[in-house]
Amino acid sequence: MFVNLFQDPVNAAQGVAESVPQNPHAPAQTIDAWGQLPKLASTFGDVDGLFYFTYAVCIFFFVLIFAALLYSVIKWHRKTYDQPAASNVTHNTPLEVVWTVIPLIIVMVMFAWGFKGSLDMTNVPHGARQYKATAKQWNWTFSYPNDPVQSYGELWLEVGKPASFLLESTDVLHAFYMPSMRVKRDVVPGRYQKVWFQPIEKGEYHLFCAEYCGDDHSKMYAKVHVVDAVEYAKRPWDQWDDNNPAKGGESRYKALCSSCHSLDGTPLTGPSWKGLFVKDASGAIVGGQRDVFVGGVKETITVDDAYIIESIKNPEAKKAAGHEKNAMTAFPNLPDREIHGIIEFMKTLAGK
Amino acid sequence: MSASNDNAGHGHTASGHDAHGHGELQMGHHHVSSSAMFLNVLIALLILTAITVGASRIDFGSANLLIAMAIASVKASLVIAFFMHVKWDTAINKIVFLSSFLFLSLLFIFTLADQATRRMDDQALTTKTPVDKQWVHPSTLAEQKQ
Amino acid sequence: MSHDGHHSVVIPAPGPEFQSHTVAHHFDTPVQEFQSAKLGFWLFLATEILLFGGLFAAYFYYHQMYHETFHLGGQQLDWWLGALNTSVLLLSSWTMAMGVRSAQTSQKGKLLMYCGLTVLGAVIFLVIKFFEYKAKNEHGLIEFAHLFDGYNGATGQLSWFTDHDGVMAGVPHGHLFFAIYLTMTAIHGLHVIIGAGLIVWIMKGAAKGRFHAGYYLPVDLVGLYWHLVDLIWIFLFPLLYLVS
Amino acid sequence: MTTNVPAVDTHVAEPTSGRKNFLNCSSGFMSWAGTLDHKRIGLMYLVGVSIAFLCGGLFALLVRLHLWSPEGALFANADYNQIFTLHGAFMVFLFVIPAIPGSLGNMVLPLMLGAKDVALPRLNLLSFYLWCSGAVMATLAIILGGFDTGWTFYAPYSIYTDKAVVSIGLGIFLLGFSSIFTGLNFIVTVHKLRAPGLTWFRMPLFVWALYATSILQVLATPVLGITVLLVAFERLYNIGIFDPRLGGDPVLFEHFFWFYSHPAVYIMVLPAFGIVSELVSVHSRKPLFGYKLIAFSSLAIAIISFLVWGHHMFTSGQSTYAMFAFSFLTFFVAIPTAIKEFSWVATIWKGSIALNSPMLYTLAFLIIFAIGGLTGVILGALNVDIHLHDTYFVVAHFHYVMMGSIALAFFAGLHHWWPKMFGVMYNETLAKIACGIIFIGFNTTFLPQFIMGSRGMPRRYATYVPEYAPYHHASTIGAVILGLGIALMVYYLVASLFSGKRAMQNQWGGVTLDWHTPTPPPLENFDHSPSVTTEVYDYSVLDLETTRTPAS
Repeated sequence: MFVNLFQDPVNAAQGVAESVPQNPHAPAQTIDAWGQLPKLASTFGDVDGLFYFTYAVCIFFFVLIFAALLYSVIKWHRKTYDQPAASNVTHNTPLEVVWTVIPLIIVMVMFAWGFKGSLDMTNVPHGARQYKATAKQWNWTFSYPNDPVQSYGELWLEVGKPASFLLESTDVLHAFYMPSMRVKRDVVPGRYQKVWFQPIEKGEYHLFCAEYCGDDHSKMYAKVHVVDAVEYAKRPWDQWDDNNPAKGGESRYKALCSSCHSLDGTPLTGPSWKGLFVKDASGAIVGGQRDVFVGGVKETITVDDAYIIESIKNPEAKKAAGHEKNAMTAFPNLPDREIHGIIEFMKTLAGK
Repeated sequence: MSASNDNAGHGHTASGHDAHGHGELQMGHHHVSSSAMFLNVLIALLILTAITVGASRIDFGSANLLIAMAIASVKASLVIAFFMHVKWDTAINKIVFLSSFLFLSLLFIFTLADQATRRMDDQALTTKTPVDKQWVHPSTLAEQKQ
Repeated sequence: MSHDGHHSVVIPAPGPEFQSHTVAHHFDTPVQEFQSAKLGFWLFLATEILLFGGLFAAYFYYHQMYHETFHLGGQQLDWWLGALNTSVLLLSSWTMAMGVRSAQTSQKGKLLMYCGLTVLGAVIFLVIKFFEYKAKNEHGLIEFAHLFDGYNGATGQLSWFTDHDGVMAGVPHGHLFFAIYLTMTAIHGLHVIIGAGLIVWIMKGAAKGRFHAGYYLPVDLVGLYWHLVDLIWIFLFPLLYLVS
Repeated sequence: MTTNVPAVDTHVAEPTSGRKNFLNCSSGFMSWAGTLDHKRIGLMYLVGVSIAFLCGGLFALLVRLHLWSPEGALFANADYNQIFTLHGAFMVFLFVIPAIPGSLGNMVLPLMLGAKDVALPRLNLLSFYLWCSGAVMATLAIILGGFDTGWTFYAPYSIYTDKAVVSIGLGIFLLGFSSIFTGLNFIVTVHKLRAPGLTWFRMPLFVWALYATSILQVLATPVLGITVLLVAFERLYNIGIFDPRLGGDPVLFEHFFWFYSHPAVYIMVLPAFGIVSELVSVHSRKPLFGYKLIAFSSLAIAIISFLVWGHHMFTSGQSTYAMFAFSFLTFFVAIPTAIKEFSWVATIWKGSIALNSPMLYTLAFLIIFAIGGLTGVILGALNVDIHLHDTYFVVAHFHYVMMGSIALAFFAGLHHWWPKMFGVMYNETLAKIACGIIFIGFNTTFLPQFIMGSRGMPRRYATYVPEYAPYHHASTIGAVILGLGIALMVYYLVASLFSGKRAMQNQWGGVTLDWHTPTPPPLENFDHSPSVTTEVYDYSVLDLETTRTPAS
């Protein structure tokens, strides 16, 4: 780790394409075995190195202080009420200089190391794949390089390939946090942010929102799959199957709708989807009855495809009774096939 | 009064100083400025105001803001030194008031430096992105109509 | 609270038209009382500087970000009225300084006159400010009647900034200049009103003869406050009216 | 013109038995509500901040109990968000910031300076009432729908949320001015009301610490005031300064907020340092080691703290250059802090260490603050902070500093000056037991948070991925233990007021001026205006008999 510190600050800073850093560290599992950090899955090993170095320094000083206190209390505790102090020394200039200068040196080392490590994080290598992550209360949408299909709540990356993310928020602050990759960046509404890393271990990882963003902040989660080149080439994020639209609809439900709409009748911010479609006596799936407010007037309607489509694209038109005060995010640009898939998914709920 | 305090020098009180007549020693060594000086300061301030206005009519490019701020600082210094009597005030009062400007400058320096260096920065892009519930300025609507 | 008064210090009045002043119980000397209050007040003025400083920082931040908006916005303000108001405040600052001087020299009539002139300056300032606000209101740059109506996310209409002459067309976020203008001048205006109120309070005390060469502390402090109000305007004027 | 200015107070001492003190010199509601006496105002503050602390603690317990299960055991997410916000806002604005200066500082500072009162007593009462009105506004905000922004009020969420942000914002504005006026008062008092012979370098270190704190309060708090006002304006008339929909920049809000809130961390912790400096000396009966260095380090911390606020924003979208500067400057705060910790340990070394309850609380502080301070160094490093920012690691770090250090120092000071304030002693055995329970409960609560934080658990989560459950279980159990310890402390302290033994005149054997006045002090503090002729913390002049003479 110390050697790293004095190497060329960062190759990537010069934008040399072939100098994408290789993982110089021990296999991640060994760090994980005893470590206090999650398994390292990117090239930002400097974070771990500096963390453990600082940790060791802290433990050293803590033990020093603790031992001195313990020893003093045992040796010099007051036995009689008039016992004077064993010494009345008020200062010791050399000692005070020492304990001013030594910490100063140590923290300057820490700064230099942290600075070097963050340079790596700042400079995106040329040839990194350009992804885009859009944060929105309370889900993530990912766009892939030169690919029209987006994924919601799940992300696929290829192992060993640097990935650069353009971050965009359409409402409030969020933060793009992948503990295993050691990256975090706030997603600031109104302007783009950038973050990059190079995954070096296959596996599944957490992507959290780390900046408080409202009610379902803690549910703003995405699963990140780091896969090999073969798997990645299959474009696993494109899961749409025209033969089984309900499956795609379910995935959209999980990504876009589940934070406000339950399937089992539990009241959330929005109305539950239970009973949207029901089975009639013959077992055929038909629309259920709903009380809605249209322009403030309450009426009962029979659910049909048109109502669902309208509710997705323009939720303010008909407000479900009991939820008329809650605003739903509109999805005017959701592709028709996906809306269709969601409706198919709703129909599978009939009779459950 | 104790000898240790900042105002120790003023510890001796009125007796023997009545000759000054204004009794300012009741309140510490207070300087009573002359009316003429106040009038001069006022005239200087008014002239500087005219200069500010005049300078703003001429285009110095980005230096205009700097010039305006420089003149304003001179005016402020006049008000502080003479109208506010800081010139004759105790050291601690001077330090207190001037340090407020010092600490304020920290807020300015770091905040503005962050903003200014962002455009040189790959990570903190300054490119504007749309925000949900897009608000379109009425003038842009007018612009689109044209 | 009762404090036994037998060791209180009394500053006698210099003449029959004045009142004597009793130094507060916890001070040993009038010098100590005066200097404590004055140091306290300077500290308070320091907080005022930092309070306004936040607004100035916001101003510079967005000036740096939206040059043209601020340039164009500044042109919508009437620099002539701004300069007039600057002169009014400078004059009132001078009358206040003269007022403090009158108190220091136990000139009751002059103290009342100068304080009265200062309040008059405050009133003139506010009247001019009112006409400026009125003009902004008429042009839809700051519509006071709709100030608190919020804005409509669907139509994108900001209730208080309709800009019906389209003077801010073509620059990004034209309302920002006027938002900062309104916030800064309104908070400054509030200080003008408070300052004028304090001076009226001083005049009441002065009429009773409370302030004289032996005790003029409140006059001095209110004077400092008034000069601070002037000081802030000295910076506001070029930043808002002459911005280029 | 002649005036009668006595050079020395000629006030004649009253007889010592059954004498009047500040507690019993007058009675009735107005004698307290309208009092200008710094000791009574300090006591009213003590009652106020204690209530705020207990409310905040209750919210903390609810938070911890909710997090027992990964899905959240008690509340809906939105309600949980309100509760953690209430916990943060109550603890920070109503307790930690005003606690030590408002109560113990008010009580002790004039005594230590040999003054009859603070310099501006009416302003002192005003700041107490500003605190009260801030508390009322906060409570009102709960009634008006609560607030769910987190105590940091980050824009634009605080602009968009439909909760009572304006109300709490105005509350914070009032609390801010309460804090400013207290600080202003202390600065003036220190400058102008020191007793004869009490030179700057004879001032007790608690006074130095409060002085440094006051500088921060006066210079930093106004920026918070204008920030919350601007957020209120955003909500009232959409100025757009922080609102990205209108061209504003949320990062500017963070700059403004942390310009105050980083110095505010030292507003909170410096008084705690002062108490600890005082207590290690008295209870080791030894002059403070490195007095001048500790005094100057307080000032150094105060100044440097204005240069480092950006380290709260390493991931926020400020420019990388700003990050480098802030990280570099941040490390310099570690130095004066380290000096203090080392000096305290060196003071205890070869002392005459009394293991009474104030000292136990102080020792607990020294251990916990070592952890809290050192983990702060970990967070100063740029790239490590990027990983740890907004995780439970940060939560654990600042609780080690705020709860573990500041609250424990507050408790230590409370136990130290309790006999001085009331003339009665609490049950020492119970006090020692409570200190042990609090120490164990605290560490059980927050040590696991370091681990889960560095393993990636983000803060402000109402629900979490199940792999963090064991740490949350440990943490919740610890919180319950901690709560029991504090309940025990409240019990014996309150009980001592009704059935406590009579305290000694100089219960612990202190030599600063606060122990030179009768216990409890009379209305104007000193029977004779004191003067100082010895160096500070010179225990050779201690009259041991006063430690065995019951309070009058």
